[in-house]
Amino acid sequence: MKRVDLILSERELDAVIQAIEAAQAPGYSVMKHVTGKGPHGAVSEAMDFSGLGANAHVIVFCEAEILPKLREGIQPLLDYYGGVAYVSEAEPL
Amino acid sequence: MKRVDLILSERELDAVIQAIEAAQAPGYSVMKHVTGKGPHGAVSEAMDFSGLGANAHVIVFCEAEILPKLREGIQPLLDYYGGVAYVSEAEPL
Amino acid sequence: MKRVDLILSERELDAVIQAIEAAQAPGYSVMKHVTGKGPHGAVSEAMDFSGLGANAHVIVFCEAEILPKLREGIQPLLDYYGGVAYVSEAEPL
Amino acid sequence: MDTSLVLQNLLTPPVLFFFLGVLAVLVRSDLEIPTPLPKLFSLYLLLAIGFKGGLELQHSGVGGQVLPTIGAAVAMSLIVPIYSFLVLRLKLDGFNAAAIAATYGSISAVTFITAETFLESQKLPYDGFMVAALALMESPAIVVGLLLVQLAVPKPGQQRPGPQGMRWGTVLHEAMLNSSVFLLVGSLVIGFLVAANSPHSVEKMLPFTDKLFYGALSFFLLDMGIVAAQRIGDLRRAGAFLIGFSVLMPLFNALVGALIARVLHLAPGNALLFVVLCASASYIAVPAAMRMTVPQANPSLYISTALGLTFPFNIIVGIPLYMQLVNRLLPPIA
Amino acid sequence: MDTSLVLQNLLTPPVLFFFLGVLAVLVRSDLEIPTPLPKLFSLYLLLAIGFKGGLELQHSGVGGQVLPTIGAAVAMSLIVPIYSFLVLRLKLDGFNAAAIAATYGSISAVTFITAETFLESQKLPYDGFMVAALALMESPAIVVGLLLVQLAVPKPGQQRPGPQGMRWGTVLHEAMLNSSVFLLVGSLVIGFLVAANSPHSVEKMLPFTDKLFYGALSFFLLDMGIVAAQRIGDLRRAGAFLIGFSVLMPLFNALVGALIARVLHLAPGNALLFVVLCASASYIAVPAAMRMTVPQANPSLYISTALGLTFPFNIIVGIPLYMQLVNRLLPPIA
Amino acid sequence: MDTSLVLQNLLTPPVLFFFLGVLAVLVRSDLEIPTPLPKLFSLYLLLAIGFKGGLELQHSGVGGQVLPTIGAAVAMSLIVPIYSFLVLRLKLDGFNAAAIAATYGSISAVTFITAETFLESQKLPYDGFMVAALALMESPAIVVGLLLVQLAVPKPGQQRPGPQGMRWGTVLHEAMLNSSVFLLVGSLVIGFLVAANSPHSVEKMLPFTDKLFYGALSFFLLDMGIVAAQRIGDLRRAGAFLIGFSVLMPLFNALVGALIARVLHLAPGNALLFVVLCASASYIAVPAAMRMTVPQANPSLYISTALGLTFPFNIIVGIPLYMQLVNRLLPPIA
Ligand SMILES: Nc1ncnc2c1ncn2[C@@H]1O[C@H](COP(=O)(O)O)[C@@H](O)[C@H]1O
Ligand SMILES: Nc1ncnc2c1ncn2[C@@H]1O[C@H](COP(=O)(O)O)[C@@H](O)[C@H]1O
Ligand SMILES: Nc1ncnc2c1ncn2[C@@H]1O[C@H](COP(=O)(O)O)[C@@H](O)[C@H]1O
Ligand code: NA
Ligand code: NA
Ligand code: NA
Repeated sequence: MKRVDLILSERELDAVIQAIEAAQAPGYSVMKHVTGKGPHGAVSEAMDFSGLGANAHVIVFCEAEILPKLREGIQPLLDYYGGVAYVSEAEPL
Repeated sequence: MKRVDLILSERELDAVIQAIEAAQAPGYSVMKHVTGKGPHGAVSEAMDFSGLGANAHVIVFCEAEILPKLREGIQPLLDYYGGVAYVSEAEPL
Repeated sequence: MKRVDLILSERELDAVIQAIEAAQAPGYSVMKHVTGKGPHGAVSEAMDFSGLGANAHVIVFCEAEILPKLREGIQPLLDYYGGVAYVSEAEPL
Repeated sequence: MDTSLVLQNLLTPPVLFFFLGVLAVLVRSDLEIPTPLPKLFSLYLLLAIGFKGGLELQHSGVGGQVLPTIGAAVAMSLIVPIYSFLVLRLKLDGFNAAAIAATYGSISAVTFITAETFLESQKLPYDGFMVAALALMESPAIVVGLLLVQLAVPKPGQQRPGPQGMRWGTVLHEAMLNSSVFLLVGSLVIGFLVAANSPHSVEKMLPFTDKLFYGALSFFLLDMGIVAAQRIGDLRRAGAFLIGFSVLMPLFNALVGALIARVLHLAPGNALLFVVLCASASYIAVPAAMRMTVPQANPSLYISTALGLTFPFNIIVGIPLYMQLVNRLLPPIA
Repeated sequence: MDTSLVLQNLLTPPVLFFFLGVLAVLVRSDLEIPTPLPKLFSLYLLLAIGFKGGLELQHSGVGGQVLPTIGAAVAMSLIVPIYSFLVLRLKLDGFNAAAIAATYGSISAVTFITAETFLESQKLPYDGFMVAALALMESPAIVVGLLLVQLAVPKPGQQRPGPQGMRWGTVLHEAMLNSSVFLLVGSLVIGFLVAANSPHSVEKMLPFTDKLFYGALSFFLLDMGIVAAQRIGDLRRAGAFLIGFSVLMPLFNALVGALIARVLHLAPGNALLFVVLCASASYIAVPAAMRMTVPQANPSLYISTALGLTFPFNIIVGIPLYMQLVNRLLPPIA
Repeated sequence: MDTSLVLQNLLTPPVLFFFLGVLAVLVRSDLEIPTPLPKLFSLYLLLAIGFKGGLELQHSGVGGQVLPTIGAAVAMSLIVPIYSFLVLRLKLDGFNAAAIAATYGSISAVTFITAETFLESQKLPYDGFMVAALALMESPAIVVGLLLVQLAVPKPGQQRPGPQGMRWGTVLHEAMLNSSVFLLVGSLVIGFLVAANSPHSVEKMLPFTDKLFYGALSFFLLDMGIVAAQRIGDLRRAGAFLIGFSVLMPLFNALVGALIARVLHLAPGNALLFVVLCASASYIAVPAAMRMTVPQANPSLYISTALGLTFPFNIIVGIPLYMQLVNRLLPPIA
């Protein structure tokens, strides 16, 4: 099994989840209110009151077969809006 | 060292933590307010005001020896209530 | 690529982020409001109103070259204040 | 049906803000009330309604109608789930039927509160002991729900992990001491004690528990509108049977309630509140309990019926409708 | 310049709590208002200002000045971004120039509210329809902003993922139905309806929407002070050109606004609010929209100019200054 | 001991809601006030108490008793940790002794506020400058705490990472500018300025800072009850010595405080507040500072003594008891 970690702006979350569902991943989990820093600068929660939001961390546990489809849906979003996506190995407990 | 990731409903959190302590893991960390989707459907924070809660993400860093005991305590809860549990490799920094 | 997971008290977060930036990691993400238990006892959110805070979970995706510099900046903080740091493998999606 | 009463109810801030929340979802605005703000308002409403009930209970005393009314309320919370279950079993499996049945046996505090503000706009008095009835109707239905599961689904393989003895303990504990029952009853007792012993401090509580109440209710209903509308999709999947159930069952329960109110000789204000308790369904205490005790049931079914349909129906059309029912069925008071 | 008016404005709780927030950042105190508490206050302020505007609109009616004033307001929200863009292009690329231009065409509800409380302290009346102008000035600038990007930067490689047709739909949707416009307009309509149909319930809303307002505004400005001060560092990086822009452009817009107010024969209260709408810049709806539609622009530039400099300038010095401008330019009313 | 005064204090909403919170933990109800809601209430209380203190300080002026009282308060916050440390060293190591000692030298704003509402119910006046005393007693104890650690535990291996010079800077910064001191002092200054310059806006703040105060305090004490009760387990582990300390030390400090109040000729209201400042222990500013500067100390010890035992003792029994002490020790005013 694979574990995919996605970190991106909350504002693109809906599009990313659509991509995950389109790739038919068996499930996913989302943590909001993630702050951080990347090539596009720092993201804080200070502007949250304005609707700007912070980042979200999405975890997907899935089979390796799903990765290409996932990459296809998510990579354009990350390229345009920023954010990171990494894959690691995971075994069921 | 192993890294165990558990994602399950906040309502079963107490039972899962008891299982982790029973397995004598050296520690654990909990993130609440996790939303997501799995075989049992979608979980959002919208019903949080009602006491229904969302999901929790639990991370345990531990030795491989602890895994069987952990599995024994947690697997029945996941089977009955839903949720996922995965293990990956981790080295101290 | 490497994935570094740090879990430590919110009160030391600023110092840890300074260490991450000093190590020239390409970015990092922070989740606050993490509770948990470790060798120094349990940490809850109950005292949050008092300014005591809970724990934070920091994720850094970076090249292996950066790890020694990161370790150097972070290990003294973890040794003095508590907290855990683990490294695992990760590949870009 | 006197549409003017419905219209009067429609054009009040609580109901209009509920609609605004529904509209936000329908037009896909990104309006949301982030957690835990809805919790702040729901805790506040429970505390305030309990406290005010306690004050009034102290003033009115535990007079003649109190015990029969409360007794009838508890009886309804035991009986409603049983006949609901029988109806629901026509189409649903035992787990889901039991969970939905429990939902309709219990009550919705927000519907009750909205009915109170409706009575105030109608200048009709009501008594503090009705809050006690509200509090006591939450728990029994949870217990009946689990009894129904055990009777209907005695599959040994599906047992909850952990020792069997603990199970009943957990259910009773969850039923009696879940946070909404606990806070409501606790605030009621506090209001009752303070009204007798510290009138000075009652004065100082009122700006918080009383003056703010209507605005806070309106704000909370904005969120309830959002949450209820998000359930509309689930409802479509639930099918015609459940949609019909979630409108017809409240109407039937309201009728039974109105008849009981007549027998008990309740005044119109109390009668309306009694009917609303019978007709409303829980989307707070019961779903939380069912998620824990009957995880085999699908939460989207019992939440979406109670919250997505019965709740809006009650606060928009139900309350003025039940008022007319009460006016017709109850003998006029000289 | 009449410094006593500035001083009078300075020594009010909202402005002083704003300073306290700024000071907290400057002395590196760990004071913070954790999310989502600032959201609670911003939702509350929008709801309350909309509701109060609706009440007043019902009382004043949609009389002679209403449509011309609203028309002029919308026109300003279309024109300001265009000339701002031309100025900004002198130093900035098309993406950043368009995003900042849109920001200055739109408005800041909190600046507007602070101006209202200033008018109240001056005992000057103003009309409910100004809230409608506020609501209608938020959206057009967002659309103009995106038009400017498309005209100025027709690079095909930088297209947003997804079908091109959807893009305009998304922008219009975000412009018209973003949560702050939606809640403001919705509350305005509710206030308008309730004032006509349910005066009893207006009374019951006022402790929440009216009495608490000033204190809640002060609390929120404490957070705004913290957030604005955190932007000061960004500003230094933005350079002298943007710093100059974020003070001089509001002054210029205020002057244009005052002249229009004179042409429209607005009373001093309404005239001040009109000027403040022209002079203020958005750090709520517009940045959220720009982040989505022009991610190539650097958020720290458009947020820090609007929030880090223009906003403090307006609430501290701008409002009393514009008041004097209005007093000079407008013919005295007999 | 006049039990009627204790009973009068017991049967007020703040104390009863505190008990309700304790009860929730004891019966294992799932009632909780999720973060950051408790923070909202604690920020609000500090802002309101500071603002009200500033208003009163403006009215009463910085008269004869002000400076001696504040001086005595600061002196107590320096001396109490020293003799507490000596007592605590009998059983504890230097780190824990220093951290607990600092806790008892500092103050609890909520205890102070509860004492104010008690005085109001007794119709006894008190002065705004007592809030200044409250604010100035928070910091010194933190500095003394760290001094004690350095004197008692000069182990070089346990040094804090980073240059040594920075350490004292950090401690002083944390002591003087931590968020609770900062917000309290800032609001006090704002209240002071506004009372003199803008009486109109004071009126508009009062519904927020004054009318809501009692209800918000009651709500917050519900959470404090939950949090305090969660500490009871820790206390059992802390042992009889610390349990005794956390009741006897406040009583001793109260006695010293009452004698000082007598020497200063304080009126009964101010005297009670002075005694309460001496007798209370910090579970806000000090634990946060100790966690940072003395991580070797066990937080569950200093938090559970101050919050789990001394705080409940003070608000339940202590305040009325200290009132009697003041009545006995102070010469009656003609
Ligand atoms: N190397 C990294 N490690 C961890 N998180 C990162 C990294 N780079 C970016 N992020 C996260 O992704 C968010 C968006 O990144 P970007 O828009 O590419 O700057 C940042 O705000 C961080 O939260
Ligand atoms: N494949 C998955 N990847 C990540 N999270 C998952 C996955 N499956 C389930 N989850 C999480 O576990 C929760 C409970 O799953 P379940 O009850 O099995 O539907 C879901 O709401 C998700 O948050
Ligand atoms: N073995 C572990 N697995 C996961 N989290 C841990 C572990 N040990 C400690 N932690 C986290 O790190 C925090 C600080 O640990 P410590 O101060 O060393 O007790 C704890 O409160 C936990 O949130
Ligand atoms: Na019912
Ligand atoms: Na503008
Ligand atoms: Na003290």
